[in-house]
Amino acid sequence: MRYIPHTDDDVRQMLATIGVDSVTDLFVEVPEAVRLDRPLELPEPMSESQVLAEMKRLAAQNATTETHTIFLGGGAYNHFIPTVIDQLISRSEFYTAYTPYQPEISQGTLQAIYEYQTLICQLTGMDVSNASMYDGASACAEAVLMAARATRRKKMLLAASLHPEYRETVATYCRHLDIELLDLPYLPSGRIDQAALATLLDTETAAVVAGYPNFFGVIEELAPLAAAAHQVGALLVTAVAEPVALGQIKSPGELGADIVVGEGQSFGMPVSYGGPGVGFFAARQKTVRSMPGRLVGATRDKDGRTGYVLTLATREQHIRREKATSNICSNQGLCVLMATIYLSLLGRRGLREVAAQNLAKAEYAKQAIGALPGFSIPFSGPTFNEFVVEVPGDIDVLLLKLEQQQILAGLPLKRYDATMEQRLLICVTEQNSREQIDILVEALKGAAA
Amino acid sequence: MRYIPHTDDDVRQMLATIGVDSVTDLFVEVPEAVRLDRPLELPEPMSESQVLAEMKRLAAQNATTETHTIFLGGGAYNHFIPTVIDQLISRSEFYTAYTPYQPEISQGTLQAIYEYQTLICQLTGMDVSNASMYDGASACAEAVLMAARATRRKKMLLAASLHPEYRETVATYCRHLDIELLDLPYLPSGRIDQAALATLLDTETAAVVAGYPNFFGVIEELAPLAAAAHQVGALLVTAVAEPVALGQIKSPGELGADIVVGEGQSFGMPVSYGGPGVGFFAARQKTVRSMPGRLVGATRDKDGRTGYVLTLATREQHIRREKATSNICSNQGLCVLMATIYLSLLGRRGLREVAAQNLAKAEYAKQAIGALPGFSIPFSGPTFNEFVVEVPGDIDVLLLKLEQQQILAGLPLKRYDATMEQRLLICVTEQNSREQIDILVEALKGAAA
Amino acid sequence: LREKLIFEHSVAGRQGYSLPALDVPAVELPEALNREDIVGFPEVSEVDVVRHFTRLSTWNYGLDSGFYPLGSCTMKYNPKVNEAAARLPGMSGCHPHTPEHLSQGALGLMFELQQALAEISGFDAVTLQPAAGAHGELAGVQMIRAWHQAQGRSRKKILIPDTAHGTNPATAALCGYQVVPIASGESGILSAATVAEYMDDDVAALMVTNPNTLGLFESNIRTICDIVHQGGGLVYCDGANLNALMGIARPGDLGMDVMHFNLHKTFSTPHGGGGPGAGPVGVTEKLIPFLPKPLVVSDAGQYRLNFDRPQSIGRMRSFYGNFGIMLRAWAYILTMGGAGLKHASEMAVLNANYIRARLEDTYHLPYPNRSLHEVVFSDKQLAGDCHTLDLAKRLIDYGYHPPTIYFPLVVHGAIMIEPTETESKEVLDEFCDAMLAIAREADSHPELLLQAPGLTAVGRLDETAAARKPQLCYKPAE
Amino acid sequence: LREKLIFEHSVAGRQGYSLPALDVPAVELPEALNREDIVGFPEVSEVDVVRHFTRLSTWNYGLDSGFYPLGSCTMKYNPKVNEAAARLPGMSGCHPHTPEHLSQGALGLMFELQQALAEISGFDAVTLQPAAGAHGELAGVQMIRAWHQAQGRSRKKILIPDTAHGTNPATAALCGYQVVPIASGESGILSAATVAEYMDDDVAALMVTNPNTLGLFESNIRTICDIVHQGGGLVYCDGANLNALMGIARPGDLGMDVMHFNLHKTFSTPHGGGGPGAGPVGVTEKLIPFLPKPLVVSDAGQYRLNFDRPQSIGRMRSFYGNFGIMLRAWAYILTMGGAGLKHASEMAVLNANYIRARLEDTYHLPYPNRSLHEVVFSDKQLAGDCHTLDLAKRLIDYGYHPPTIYFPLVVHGAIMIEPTETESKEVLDEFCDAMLAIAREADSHPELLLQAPGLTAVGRLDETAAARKPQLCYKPAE
Repeated sequence: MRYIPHTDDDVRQMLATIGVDSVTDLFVEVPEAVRLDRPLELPEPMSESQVLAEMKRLAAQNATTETHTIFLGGGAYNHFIPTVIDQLISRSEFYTAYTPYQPEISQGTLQAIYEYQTLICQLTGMDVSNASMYDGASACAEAVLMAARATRRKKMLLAASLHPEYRETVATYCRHLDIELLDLPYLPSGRIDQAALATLLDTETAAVVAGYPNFFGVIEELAPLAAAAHQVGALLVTAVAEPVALGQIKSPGELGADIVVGEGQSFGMPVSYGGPGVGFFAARQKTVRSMPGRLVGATRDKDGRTGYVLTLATREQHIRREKATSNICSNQGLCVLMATIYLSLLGRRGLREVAAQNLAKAEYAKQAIGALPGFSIPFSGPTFNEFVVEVPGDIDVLLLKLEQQQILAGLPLKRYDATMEQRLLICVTEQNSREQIDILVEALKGAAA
Repeated sequence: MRYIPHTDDDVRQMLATIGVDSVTDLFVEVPEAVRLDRPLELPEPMSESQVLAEMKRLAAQNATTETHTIFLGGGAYNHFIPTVIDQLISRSEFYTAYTPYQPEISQGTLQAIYEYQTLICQLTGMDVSNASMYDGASACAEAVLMAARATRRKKMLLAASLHPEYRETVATYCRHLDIELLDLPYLPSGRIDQAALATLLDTETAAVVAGYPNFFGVIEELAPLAAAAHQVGALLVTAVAEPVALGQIKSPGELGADIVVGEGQSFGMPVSYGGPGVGFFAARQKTVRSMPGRLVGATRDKDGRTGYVLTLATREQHIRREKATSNICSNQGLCVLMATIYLSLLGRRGLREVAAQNLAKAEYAKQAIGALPGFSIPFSGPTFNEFVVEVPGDIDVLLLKLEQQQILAGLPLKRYDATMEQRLLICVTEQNSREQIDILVEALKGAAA
Repeated sequence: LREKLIFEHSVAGRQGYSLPALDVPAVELPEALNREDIVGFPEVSEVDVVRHFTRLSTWNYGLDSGFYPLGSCTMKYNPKVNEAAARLPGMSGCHPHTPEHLSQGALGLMFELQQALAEISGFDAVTLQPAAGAHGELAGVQMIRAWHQAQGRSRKKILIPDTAHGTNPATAALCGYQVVPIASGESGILSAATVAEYMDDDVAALMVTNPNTLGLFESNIRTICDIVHQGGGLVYCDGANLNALMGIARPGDLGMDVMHFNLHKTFSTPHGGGGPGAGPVGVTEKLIPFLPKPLVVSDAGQYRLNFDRPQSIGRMRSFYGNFGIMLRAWAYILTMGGAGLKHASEMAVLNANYIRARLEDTYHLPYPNRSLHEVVFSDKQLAGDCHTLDLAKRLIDYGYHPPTIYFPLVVHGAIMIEPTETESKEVLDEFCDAMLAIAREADSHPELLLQAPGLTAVGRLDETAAARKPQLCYKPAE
Repeated sequence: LREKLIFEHSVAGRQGYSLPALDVPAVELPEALNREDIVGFPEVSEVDVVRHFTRLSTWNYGLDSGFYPLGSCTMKYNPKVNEAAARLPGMSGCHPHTPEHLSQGALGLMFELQQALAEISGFDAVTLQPAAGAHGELAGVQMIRAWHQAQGRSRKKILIPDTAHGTNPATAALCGYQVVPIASGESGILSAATVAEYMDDDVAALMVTNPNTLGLFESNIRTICDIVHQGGGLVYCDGANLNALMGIARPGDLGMDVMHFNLHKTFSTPHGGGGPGAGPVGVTEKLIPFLPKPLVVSDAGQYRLNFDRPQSIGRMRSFYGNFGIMLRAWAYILTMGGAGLKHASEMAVLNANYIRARLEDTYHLPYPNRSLHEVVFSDKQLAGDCHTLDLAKRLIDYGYHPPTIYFPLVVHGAIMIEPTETESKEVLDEFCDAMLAIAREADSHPELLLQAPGLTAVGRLDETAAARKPQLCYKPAE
């Protein structure tokens, strides 16, 4: 066994030192009655070449951008991933280490997290960021819980235009905590209905939760939402499923958000069938001690050298156990590193340029598809890199026709909302060339004819 | 430009420090008359994603084991490459370093070469190995030159069964050095004709050069060759194009070889359209000072700690210039590392098991193909993992038929020898399953019918 | 040699990226939305980035650097072939909204992994959705609560022994439960009598780790499960220590009702400096209706996602979980096979017992029972002013990552060593030699411990100052 | 902390590999051929191998670790995208005997690279076959000799200036030529008069490096080429320093007849700890018939290998050269484009001149002309007993790879610094600050230099002992 170094001789010597006769004797405390009396029924062990061959066999059954032209977004985005990222995260000092419990031999991880926290603050316009959470949806749920803690209120207004999987996750987390979740409807623009908001908001309201851009790709107007929420002492929570947008749209912090969460997969992580990605979570300085998740802070050693440590651990469950701010006891370390490298490479100008390309290409596609006979764009609000299209005829037939041309045209929304059976969410990123978009437009036209 | 860090401001400041007005002024010593007065005509610069896309476009035009079932050998071999190798050689401390001129910060490279030298000695049964050369063919040429230096003789007997590209390379190197190259014919067994050898050998003969296994996959009997050569004071040079064989066949050193060279690509390197691989070169202790190439030796620092250095540099061209043992001033560093990792992973038992599988699978294929109507095995000698087949009918038509079944059945030998127009060199490694072999046999049968 | 922050490397105008030229007309956002700048973001070249993170990496200690016996974390070797598999374009490049018939490879892998985990653990069904162990706990306790609700009960308490992971009480609280701590007692394991004493009809569940955080097998677990079940409760198993039991005993067979797995512990996926991991959850028959949705199912040879699960607790996160981690775990299971997994558990237990045997004369062993895959010492016999922390820091000087310290809380100055099966006798011997040498140093040269570590980029850091005036974000000097 | 040799990690029975079960009958070789054992080979686990080589790597210094100003080696940044491209299965997995119509990607890439190198250098044709610079030299001088032979001449001498790389005379000798050294004189560059003086009808060629190893452009090169040509000789250009001239001046236009390229210098492919590199050779029209075979040609949109080259010097090695390296160079050229390559040369020259300007008051500059991409100082002004070697070792303590030292031979105690274009002003400033600090230390604390390096795995090693009693192969202690 190439991962287990023990030779028969090693085992003999070690048993002798321990003073037992056999390996079985090491398990004396496991009562005979509960021992498994048969071998595990699993596939026979494979050699390395067989494992790789099996994995390639499975991989060949999946459609990807290498086999199809893809316009899928809806929470996971195909952006270009600079090669440098994989080279660096493949350094075993990073990926085979664990949580930096011993800061003296974990400064690499710790400094990278500190840089990540800073980048997230700069990007979102907030004061403090945690060291990351599982994903955007669970970060959103944690934000709702934090809003409840911070305001000591139990009523939440969730935008109906928020990503439905974020909404469902919030619901799961709040299920047993007497938190009331109310829907905040949207207008024909695809934006939150501010009149409805005014009616729903009251001094019981803990938070307003809005996507930015929202699930339909529409860019919400945050400032009035923040103003309305703040007037009744509620918080504005902003969830950003596509943070590349923040390269072109104003930061939630600048517009008054109190907690900004989101999904960082767009920052250098492959779509990987939905995971792993990274949830980011940022808030205002005053609420730092009620934030969930890990935090890294700067400090000094006895010789005055700057170093980084996990800090404010008193919020964590290994000290306060049931009184902790959350039950999370890890972060998405390696994904944090990927995002940090991605944002460092792109930097101040690059992220804006990537965002500008996404914006322009999606707009080009939206105009062209909107002009096709039988197609329309139901939401009038400004969009970033995805948009909803109302298609004519049977949507499944349409999509199958496009699949036959190796095109995955978009995400049908009926899975999330039965009233949207003619609607498709189409995403266009910098990875889609004009030629690809033109082909999509032609294919849609042909399929609908 | 992402690889060039200079901002306009940097350039201005640096020019000011230098005391010139413009970058052009730095080139004052390049006369105007010889300056290029137009831009270089090359493709427009590409972004990283475009470069990768272009490379994928090209890669998709090449047949590989992912698209075809391949039975090609003839100097390059498809063996399984453990994933660990690429992980380790991708560490930038290894692949972005240069020749270990400064031993104190190059112990990683130096110790790995020392281990490689030791592994090559153990594998070939020789006393000393150099730090590697370009490839098997050029190592073979250097061996011939060394034999000439060592014996002060100019006549070489090159086996006609030696890999033809090795023979051609030897010819190029010897071209202007008055070295006479004579052919040593082979018998119907595919082995060297010892009677002919006896006639050709004389006291003018510097060396006998034999493949082991030879180009036809046949395993030569080295001991009588060594005895005959030594009797007239000549050396036996053994060239091993497929060193995996040494896991199952006796080492050349044990059988009396004086210089053993070969190609190390089989040890963990991809076939990569023929390069880079690594030439290994091993010899007897007494000739160490006339060996070409670099050598690494063990020594100590002032505190008695063991360390490794480039040594016996007095044989090299940067000290003795035109009197150096060769003009080589590098080795195949990273390929040496790959071979060292490969041989460490496989080790004492693993290399023998891999070799046993190659032997068994090739024999299985040879028996089955030899039994097909119209096909025959022209050479009767024992073979390792490749063998020659005489095929019926038009060989090009046959091969095309197999290509249509995504099979590359072997290397047609007529490219090297017009008299072999019906002959195919078929290679079977541990990467070819019995199922693949059975399909090949059926396909050959079908195509010839 | 300090490495500057990436922000300190920034020079205006420098760039580390390239984009193809924009091939469609540019678009301007309305001014109210348009962002002009990302103040503070770095401007660096690709070379800067590569050197910066390469240098940072050299201040980290990973499994590939040496022995990493962090107790409770199962720092076993992370196979390289799994990394290669995860990077196959057909795997990493598959979008989660890809139609099911075009993602059969991903779905099939997940289905097979669900089945395999069920077989290894003895549970009836497994969800792969949770992103980490604590996330799996949350899903598990949610299911417990949903089950009680479906029965029309609303019990309020969860029993948790003092040897539990800190996440257990935190999770229970997050699900609205009141936590009732139980003492494990002198033997270090739960007694049936104690559990019976606490069990009443307001108890929803017992949460137990087995083997527990002292490395001890809960020998009374069958009886305890019976007691809880008879009282109308359920038993949650924290599966963090499954590496001791594969092929030996199955939590499902022991009477547990729910368990989370840590793929990044037992199934060799890399820890990544703190994540990503994955925390699948196995359940017995009665809890299947409550599993999070969607679930991967097999229908006539086609794999699909089942969203139609009316009693489900709902969704724990977006999409289907950390697929990239599942994939590595599946590669590991394929490599090992059933016999290989059992062998792994056996050798993990052998290794821990070997360390125990070599150190027990020198280091105080607070619990005398035979331990399994990890062993917990205390610093009681350490000389002079030296404590567990000092020992840990001194181990760094010897070239090791320290064990887990000050956990479990029931042991004063705990030193929790989990070697895993991937370490050889030679590695263990050298480590034990170092531990013994440090014990002697504590006596003869305590300053060597008290001032350790000495060879690292930074010395012991002032954590109090860090917490008192938190600096969590870089701000350039004005 | 010493890392044992891999052989010292060996334990009988341990294994680091796995094979599928043999699916055909096993075969026994005749006893006369059969090998029973590979005595001495290690037996280690995969974990052992990974840790061993990971640890070894940490004792190396690479470009990604920091500044690596090794003169004459052009240690520019090695782009990561090129590494990814080289690992595409369609590239690395293509067998060299694949039929031409099934390897059009590989052949096409090689053809395009031949064309691009011809355009950059101003030559009429390029072969990609040689495996390294010195191998390219060998091909080049062989072609010179073949050309003379084809003219019915057999000239015997080659002129080589004292600023040449050591491989130049070695190569000439290997081709059966007698080497005639020429002094470059006080200015550091060849004068036309000197060449004219040596030129006679037994001179086959002049071998020259341009810019030469002092970093100086051979300003008289056009006239010199004319003189050699008029005398019936050819001019060989060592292309090691092409990084100074891309888009600025083309060796082919300067009158040279043959030149090798170092793809691992000018075209950013990694140096790999000593290789593999690649040494293509460009020639003018008249030498085309003599190029090594095969050559990649384009026929009606199909690429193929032309073996039918009767005047060719033959084959330099097996197959078609180091394809994996060519591929990286092509990716680099695609990234940079023509303007980018010129910009690279300009910034490389700017960087070298900046270092020169910052250090010339402190370090002795033996040649006063304006240098191009590298600058050569001597240790003449270094205080006390400190010499170039001591300076080099002290630079290691400052975190740098030292420059090339004691080369070129015409400068006593030479310190040859080539920064390349991929280094930023900040890096150069910090390096110059270190150089200036060391110059002060040489005066105030010479022992800091004489005892350097201090922070490395080993101190200065006894190279004399190593050469006197060479130990080139590990033998286990009896």
